[in-house]
Amino acid sequence: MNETFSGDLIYIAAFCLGGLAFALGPFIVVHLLMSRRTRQTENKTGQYIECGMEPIGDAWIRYSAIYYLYALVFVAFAVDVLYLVPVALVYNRQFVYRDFVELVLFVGILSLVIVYAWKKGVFEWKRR
Amino acid sequence: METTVDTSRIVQFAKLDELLALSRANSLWPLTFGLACCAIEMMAAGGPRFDISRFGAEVFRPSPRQADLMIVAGTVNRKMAPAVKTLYDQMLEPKWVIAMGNCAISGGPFVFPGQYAVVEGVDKLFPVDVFIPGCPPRPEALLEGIMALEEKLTGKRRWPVVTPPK
Amino acid sequence: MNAVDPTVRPGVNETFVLNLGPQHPAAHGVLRVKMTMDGEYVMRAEPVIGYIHRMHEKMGENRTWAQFLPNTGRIDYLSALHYNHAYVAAVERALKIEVPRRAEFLRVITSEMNRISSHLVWWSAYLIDLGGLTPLLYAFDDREKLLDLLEAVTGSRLTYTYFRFGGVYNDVDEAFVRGTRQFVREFRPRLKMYRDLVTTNIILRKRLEAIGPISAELCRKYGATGPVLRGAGVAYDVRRAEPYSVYPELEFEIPTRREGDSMARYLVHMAELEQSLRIIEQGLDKLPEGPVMGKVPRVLRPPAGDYCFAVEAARGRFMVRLVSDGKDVPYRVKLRTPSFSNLSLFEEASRGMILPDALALMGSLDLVIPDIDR
Amino acid sequence: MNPTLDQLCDQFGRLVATGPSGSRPPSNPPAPDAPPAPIQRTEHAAKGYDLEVTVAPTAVVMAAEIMDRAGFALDAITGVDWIAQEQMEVVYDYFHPTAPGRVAVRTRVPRARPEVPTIAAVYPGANWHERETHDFFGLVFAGHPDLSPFLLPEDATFHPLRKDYQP
Repeated sequence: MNETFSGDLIYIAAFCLGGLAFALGPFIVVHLLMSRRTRQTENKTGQYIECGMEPIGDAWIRYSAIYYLYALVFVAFAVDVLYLVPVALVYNRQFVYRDFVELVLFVGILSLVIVYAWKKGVFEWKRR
Repeated sequence: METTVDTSRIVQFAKLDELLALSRANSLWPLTFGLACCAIEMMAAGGPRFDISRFGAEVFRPSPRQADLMIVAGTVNRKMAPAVKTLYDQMLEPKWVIAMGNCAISGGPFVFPGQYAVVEGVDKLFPVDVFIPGCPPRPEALLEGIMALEEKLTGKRRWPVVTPPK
Repeated sequence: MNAVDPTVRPGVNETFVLNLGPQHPAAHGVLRVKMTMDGEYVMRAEPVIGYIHRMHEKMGENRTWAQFLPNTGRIDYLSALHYNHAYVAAVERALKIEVPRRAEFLRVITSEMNRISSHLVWWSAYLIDLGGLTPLLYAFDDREKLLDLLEAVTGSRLTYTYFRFGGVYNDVDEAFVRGTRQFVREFRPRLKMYRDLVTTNIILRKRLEAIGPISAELCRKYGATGPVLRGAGVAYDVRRAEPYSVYPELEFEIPTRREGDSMARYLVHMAELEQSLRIIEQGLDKLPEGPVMGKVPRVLRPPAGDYCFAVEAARGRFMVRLVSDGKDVPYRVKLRTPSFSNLSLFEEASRGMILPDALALMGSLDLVIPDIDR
Repeated sequence: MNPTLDQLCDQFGRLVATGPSGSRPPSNPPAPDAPPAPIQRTEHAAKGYDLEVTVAPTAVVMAAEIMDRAGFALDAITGVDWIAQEQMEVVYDYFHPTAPGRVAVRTRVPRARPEVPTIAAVYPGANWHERETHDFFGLVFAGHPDLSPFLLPEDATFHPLRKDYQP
């Protein structure tokens, strides 16, 4: 039992290592391949605004709530897709109409988010 | 202002460099930096007849972070010079500059005793790789400039130089 | 410290200042607009210009009358021939030089062709601002045919210096006349295609209708002219208000719309394309024979005094005011450019709009930035 | 309502004759080649405008109000530096969107103290024209909301179009 157990453990470890390499790999490759001498005239490389002008004032301010509601609609559908991925893997094994109905129900309930956001006027982008 | 790119990297490969140079030469992403009349000829070069995408350079990026070729198309004046230098800094190495038109080369028609506004030549601000004379230069001249830059990068010229018949 | 704009009511969300800086795809050049924003809404948009100021008026004072001609093609390079026409005709008015009829007709024909090529560039740049990238390929395809014709006559593609005091630089041949007639024949179905593909497109209608209303009174207060004024319902066109050259002999309408929003300005531009085609056809039909250059004194010394001349450029009313003190160098050259006045109403017209709509409004004003900075 | 030029003439006539608060014409004697009559009908084909009015610098705002009531639009504000006569001339051009008629209102100020009241209150479009004329000539438009450099760099203190400008 422990062989299969340690086998699974290796799979998980390999999976985590792959994820980590995928995340940190570019930083290492770029550090190795980037040219270390860059040409500067006003050493403004770090400035995050790219229109050529000095940024005026600060952007850390109280935004209107509309942005928050807009982000919520995105998160709702991100979760929706998250649950659909495993379903898609096993969807065409032995197909039963019950699967389809469940899927439609699931997506239907989640699309109520749009109806709610529509009623709350998120998409008209009114100034609060 | 030396103009060769000193790519003193930690890891260097002989053969890979040639491949890198070839791939960079054939996918120069210009920065949409049209200042004046030359900008319209640059747009015409992007148009269907002169078709800059034959050289892989049709992707005009507005943001300096994603561009590796700055085509200075027009007059740079003293109020604009700090902005141009900031944009040059924000471009990532390796980066190249094409000075398109007489204004970018030497101030062009706007140089006269007592002129107070025009920077006489972009190479006073940062190193320039290719100069394209003309006011405005024809789109074919811009394409020739891009081919000259490719030759500078890869060392060999992909298209033969067309010599006018004797 | 946060740049809270004093003009904003207290208690509203804090505002931040957005630099629609000199480097921006929708800036059509190097126009910088300092926008005080409340979230997506523009509280105050203050255009900052001068980033492409090229001293045309200062050059006018140390160049002789003839040496200033190349400058006129580089102020508003999209409608260079109109600017040629204004300067050349102003000096002809001062020196009372007679221009032969054939030259006058050639001036009108080439100017209207220049207006078409200018509107085509405006059309493709404006649709790129709104997100449509392919119309540029159609418009520039047609424009290249037009530029071939103009290049054969004037020698350059964009910054023309074709007009001279007393006439035009060189005569046109049969190939130009035949080529222009063929262009006019082929361009009309293309215009219909543009109308089907773009003008009746629901996305464009939603982006432009009722966006950026500009009233006739606002235009009058700021001196805005051209398609901006005609989009607000006022049929003001210098070719009819202060007739010059042979325009009185040609029949063409002045297209106007009443709504005054961005869609109205767009439709006025498109209708002007058809009117220009009509003028070119009539011009070619009535093209008289004869010389293309009148008698011009060897040394130009206009009598002291000041002279104005206004033309209808692609963007609106362009006026040259020459002040001469009798020497062979102008004493003062004042260039009243249309984009300068058209942009000056942007601060008042764009108050309270969403940023994308403010950009749609700015695109509909048809700005050429060196025309503003001179 | 589209006023004929004659109505404008007599409105200007009253303005030029009395002048605001009865001020005399500019203190130093008017330049020798100044047009004799302050109101002159000119031939459009010869000069490019139909009516030319010379007013005192302080009467410029009243002239602008007359033009505004008559429905004219501001075309341009031109500064001319007459260094020989130690004077600066400001020319206001007006055109009418619906009626024929082009009017040019002139005024002259001493070069040592070039000051003209602003007409930005009557014509908001004049705000930019005046800032640009201030940039080039150093003409101070009294009452202008913001006379900072406009076409020149923000820290510019020189005025390039003055005849005695040294780079």
